[in-house]
Amino acid sequence: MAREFDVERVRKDFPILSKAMRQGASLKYLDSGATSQKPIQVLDAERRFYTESNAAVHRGSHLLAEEASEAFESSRQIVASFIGAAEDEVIFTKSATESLNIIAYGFGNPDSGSLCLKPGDKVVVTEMEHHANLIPWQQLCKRTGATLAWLSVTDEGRLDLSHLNEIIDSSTKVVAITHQSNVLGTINPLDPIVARAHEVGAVVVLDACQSVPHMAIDVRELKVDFLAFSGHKALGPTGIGILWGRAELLDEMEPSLFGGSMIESVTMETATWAKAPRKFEAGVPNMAQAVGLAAAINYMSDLGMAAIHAHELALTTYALDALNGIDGLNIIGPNSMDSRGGTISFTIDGIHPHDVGQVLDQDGIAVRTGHHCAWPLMRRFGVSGTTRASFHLYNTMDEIDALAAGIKSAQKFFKVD
Amino acid sequence: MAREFDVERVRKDFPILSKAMRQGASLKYLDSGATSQKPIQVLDAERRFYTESNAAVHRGSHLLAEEASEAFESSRQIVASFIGAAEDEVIFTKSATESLNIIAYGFGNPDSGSLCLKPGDKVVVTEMEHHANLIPWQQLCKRTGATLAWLSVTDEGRLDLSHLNEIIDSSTKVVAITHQSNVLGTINPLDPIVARAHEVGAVVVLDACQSVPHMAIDVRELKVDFLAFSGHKALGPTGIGILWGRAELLDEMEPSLFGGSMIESVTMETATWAKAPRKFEAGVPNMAQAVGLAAAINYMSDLGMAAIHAHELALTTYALDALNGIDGLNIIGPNSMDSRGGTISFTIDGIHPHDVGQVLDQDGIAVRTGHHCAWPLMRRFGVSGTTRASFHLYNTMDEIDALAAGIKSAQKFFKVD
Amino acid sequence: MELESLYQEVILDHYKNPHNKGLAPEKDIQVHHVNPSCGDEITLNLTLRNGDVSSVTWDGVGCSISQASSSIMSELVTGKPVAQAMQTLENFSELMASKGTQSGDEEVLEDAVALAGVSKFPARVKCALLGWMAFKDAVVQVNGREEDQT
Amino acid sequence: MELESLYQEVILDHYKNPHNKGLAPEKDIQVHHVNPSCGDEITLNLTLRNGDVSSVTWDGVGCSISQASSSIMSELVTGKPVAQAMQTLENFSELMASKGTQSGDEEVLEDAVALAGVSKFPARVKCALLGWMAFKDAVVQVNGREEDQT
Ligand SMILES: Cc1ncc(COP(=O)(O)O)c(C=O)c1O
Ligand SMILES: Cc1ncc(COP(=O)(O)O)c(C=O)c1O
Repeated sequence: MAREFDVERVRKDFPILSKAMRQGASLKYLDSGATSQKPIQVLDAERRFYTESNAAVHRGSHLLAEEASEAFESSRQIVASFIGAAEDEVIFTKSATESLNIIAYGFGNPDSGSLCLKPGDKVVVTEMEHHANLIPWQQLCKRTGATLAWLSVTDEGRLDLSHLNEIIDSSTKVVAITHQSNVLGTINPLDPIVARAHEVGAVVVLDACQSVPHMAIDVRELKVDFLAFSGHKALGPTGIGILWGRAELLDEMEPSLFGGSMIESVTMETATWAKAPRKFEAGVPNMAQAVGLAAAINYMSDLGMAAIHAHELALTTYALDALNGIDGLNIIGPNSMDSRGGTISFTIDGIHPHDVGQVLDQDGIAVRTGHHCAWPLMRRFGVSGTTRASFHLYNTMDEIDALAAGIKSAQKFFKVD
Repeated sequence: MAREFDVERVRKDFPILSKAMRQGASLKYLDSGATSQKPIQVLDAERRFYTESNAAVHRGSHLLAEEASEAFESSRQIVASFIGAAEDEVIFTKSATESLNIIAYGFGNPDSGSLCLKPGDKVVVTEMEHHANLIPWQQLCKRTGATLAWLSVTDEGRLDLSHLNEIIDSSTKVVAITHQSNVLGTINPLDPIVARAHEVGAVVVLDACQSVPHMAIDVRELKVDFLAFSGHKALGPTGIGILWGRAELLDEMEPSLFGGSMIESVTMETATWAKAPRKFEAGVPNMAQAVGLAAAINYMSDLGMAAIHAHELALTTYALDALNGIDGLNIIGPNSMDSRGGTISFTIDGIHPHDVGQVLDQDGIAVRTGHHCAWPLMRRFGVSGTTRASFHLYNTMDEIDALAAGIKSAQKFFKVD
Repeated sequence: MELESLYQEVILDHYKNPHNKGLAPEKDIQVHHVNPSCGDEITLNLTLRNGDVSSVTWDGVGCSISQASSSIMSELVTGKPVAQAMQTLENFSELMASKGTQSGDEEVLEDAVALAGVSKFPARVKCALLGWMAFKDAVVQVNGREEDQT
Repeated sequence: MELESLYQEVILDHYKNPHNKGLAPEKDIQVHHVNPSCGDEITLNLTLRNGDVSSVTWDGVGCSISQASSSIMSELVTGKPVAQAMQTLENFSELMASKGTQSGDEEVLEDAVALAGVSKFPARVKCALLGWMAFKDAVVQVNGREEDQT
C-alpha cells in the first residue's frame, strides 16, 4: 500500500535535519553509511517505554515487568517479520559487530558440536569486508587452527567469482560475506555463492548492515544461515543490533556471553542454558533500544521498503551522473547502477580525502573520509582512504547538487581544478 | 554541598512514578535492584544527542561527528571522575554482564601474557554471586583447566571468612566478588579480601552493580583491580554498562570483541589493536546511552551520593522494622543495619514468593520474586525463591508502609495469618 | 476484585490439598522440569497401560498456581487414553494463551477452567503450564522409547 | 572564512613542497606510525649527534595538515639540542590541545603557529600530531637504547 514517496514529508520527522551547521549552513547529511538519523517516532517510542513500562523483562510478576516484557517481545516479533524470520530466531545484541562475534565464538566452542572448527577447516570471507566481518574470523582461525581464505575484488569493485569453486572447497565450513559493501556500494551476487557454500556443506553468514536499512530482505529467500545488522544504521537507536540464525543452528551453537536470564539451571560448579533466543541474551537486555528499533522498522515498513529503495536508487543515479561530470574525480566501486546501492566512494586527484571532507563540512555537507573500517580494501585499490557519500530515505537531489558544488570548490581551494 | 534531601522533589523528575497501576492503584516501585527508573534529565540528554549531535564517533571529519565524539568522550570523563578512575580506564560496554565476561575472556586468552590462566590456577568467587559474576568464571575455568573455589555464606547472610587464607591461596589468580549482594543486601568486607588477594598476587574483580548506584565509590580507595556496573540500575538508560580496569591490566589484557574502531592496523590475515579504552570498544558504540548514563551520574552527583545513601539507609532501617513486625515473615540476609544496603529479601510462611508478588502487584507494589539470578544462594538457604524489596533514591516511608500492609493482606488472603 | 478471579477457591483447595502429589515408586518414566525464571521445579512419574494414562504422580516446589495446576492436571489425565489426554493438554494450552479472552470448555477441562484467569497474567502462564509440560514431555519420551524398540 | 584560517598559505606551501620528505639512508632509528582512524601513515628516520638532532627525514601518506605539520616539524627540530626539540614538541602539543584559545609562540614554533587553527577541529588534531608523535617516539627509542648500553 505504498503511497507516493514524499521526501519533504519524511524530512519533517527528523529533527536533526534542521540543525544549523558551521556558519549557519544547512545540514546535508550524506553519512548514513556510518549511522543513520532517527525519526521522532523512534525517540518517542523509547521515551514512552521509559516513562510508562520500564522494568526488567522476564524477571518480575508486577505489571511494569509484564508490560516491559510485552514491549520487548513484540519488538522481537516486529523484527522477525521484517526479515522473514521466526520469532525465536531473532536475538537482540548490542550491534552487528557483537552479532558477528557471537557467531565466530560459536564456531570456536567445542561444545557447539559439529559446528566447531578444527585444523584443516576453512573460513572464506571477501576482500571487501568491514573489519567487523573480518577480524572475528581471523581470531577464530587463530584459536581453532582453521584457515582463512577470501574472494578478491575486481577493479570495478565486484567480487571475483572466477575461482569460486576452488576458494569455497569441501574443507570450507563458513562463508562470511557482506551483502552490500559499505565502501563501494556493490551489492554482492549471493545466489552463486550461497549455492556453492551449501553444496560443500558450509554455512553462510551475511553481514546485512548496509542492506537491511535500504531494501526488503527475506532471510528464507536469501537462503543464508546467519544474518547480522545494526539498529543505528536502520533509523533505530544506538546500542542495538540483530543476530538472526536458523533455529537448528542456534540450537547447536554455544552462547558466548554468560549471566542472568540465559540459563536453565545453575549450581556453583556448572550451568545449563535456556533455549534460543534467551540463550544468547545474557543480562538485563537493551529493552528501550529494542522498542526503538521496532519503531524504526515500523516507520520504514509504513513507507514501504520498495519505495525507500526506489528513492535511494534515484538519488544514486543522479549522484553518479553529477560526480562523473567532475574532472579529477575517480569513483572507487561500480560506476553503473547495476547491482549497487546508495553508497559512493571516490578520490579527488591532488586532494587528500580528509581535506575534501573538511571543505565539504564548511558547507554543512557531512561525508565520511578514511578507510571506512575496510583497510584491506583500501590497499586493494592502492589508496589510503576515500571520501564516501552515502544516502538514506531523507536525502534529496539538492543535497547531491551541494555535494558536487562542494567538491568543485575544494578543487578550486586546493588549486587542482 | 548536599542540600536537604527532598524526596518529593526528586519524585517529580521520574514521570513513571505517577503511572496508574491495576485498578488505579498508585505505583510503589520497590524493584530498583532489578532496574531503576529514569529521571527526565536522562531521557532529555539522550534525546538531545539524537536531535542535535547524532553521528558515528571517531569516524568523520564533519561537525556532527565532532560533536558526537565530544559528547561521548566527555561522558567517559564524567563516569571516570564519578568512580575515581583515569579516563582511559573506563570502557563502555552494553551491561555489567558484558563487562564481567570481557574480563573472564581476557584471562583465558594466551595473548594476554601473564594474565592467562592455566591448569592449577584458581579463581575464587562467593556463594552469593549473581549468575553474571559466576558463570563467566565457570566457563573460564572450563576453557583453561583452572579450578573454581568460593567463599561460603553464613546463616546471617555474611561471607564466611574463617577459611579466607586457605581458599585464597598462592594458586589464586582471580578473586571475583560482589560489593553488595543483590539478594541479601549484604555489603561485603572488601579490605581483608583484597588484602589477602593482593598478598598472593591475585587480581580482584568487583561486581559493583548494587553499590555504584547507591553510595560513593572510589576505585583507588577500594584497591580493586577491575570493576563492573550497569547503567540501567544507576538511573541510566538500558543497553550500557561500565568496565573499569587498572591501566596496566587493560594494557596487558586481550580484547574479546573484534571489529571497527578497536584496531591499530589490519590486513586480510592479521590485525593489531588500539590502546584502551578503544581496544575494548569494537563497533559504533552505544553513544546515546553513554550520554544518558553521564546525565544520570550528574543527576546523582548533584544530589550527592552521601545524601542518597543516607536516605536509603533510613528507608532500610524503617523497612526492617516494619517487616520484623510481621509474624511468619523471615528475613533472608542481615537483619540489622550493620554493613547492608537497601535490598531486603524475605519469605512468608505458607505463601510462595510468586503469590506474594501477585497480591502486592494488585496494590501497585512492584517487588521481585524468584531466585534473583543467584540460584546457588537460594539452595544455600534452602528456599526456591524469595520476595525482594529494593530501594532507590525516589522511595518513601509511605511505600514501605504499603508493602507491610500488602504482605499482611496476602497472609489474610491465603489464610496463613 | 481481580485477585479472586485469579485465585479461585478451587485453586486454593488444590494448592492446600494437592492430588497425586508424592511420587509413586512404579513408573514408566520420570521427568524433571524447572522454570528457569523463578526456580520452580517439578518431578513427574508417568505410567501408561494399554494406551491409557494409568498413573501420574508428581512432587516439587512452586507457587499456588503451579501446584494447583499440576494437581488438576494429574486428575484430569489419569485414566484417559493418551490421545485424549494430549487433546486436553492442547485445550488447556490454548486457554492459557488466550490472554483472558476465553473461559475454557468445562466439559473437557473440568476444574482446570478455574485457571482461566491466569491467562490475563503473562508472567504466571508458565507457572500454570509447568506440570502440563512435564506430562507432555514424559508421554513423548515414553512413546519415543517404544518406537525405538520397534 | 574559517577555511582560510585552517589552511593558511604556509600550510599549503609545505603541503605542495614538503621539506625533508624522502628517507635518508643513514639513521639511528626508523619508526613507523599510523593514524588508525583514517589510515594515514608516516615513516621517520632520525639521527642524533652529540645530543643534537642532526637529521629528521620522513615519508608517508596523509592529508595536507599531517604533511605540512611533518614538514614544519622536521625543519624545526633539526639542528636543535634534543632537550630543546622536545620542549618545542611540548609547546606544539599544548597549542593543539588549546581548542582555538591559543595562537602559539612564534619565537619557538615559527611556521608551526600556522597550524593553530587546527586546534579548533578536534578530528584534525591527530593529523597535525602524527609526525610529531613519530619524532617523539624515535627520540625515546634511541635514548632507551643508549640506556640499555650503559
Ligand atoms: C549483583 C549483580 N551483578 C550483575 C548483574 C547483572 O547486570 P546486568 O543484567 O545489567 O548485566 C546484576 C543485575 O542483574 C546484579 O544485581
Ligand atoms: C558492512 C558493515 N559491517 C559491519 C558494520 C559494523 O556495524 P556496527 O559498528 O554497528 O557494529 C558496519 C558499520 O560500521 C558495516 O558498514
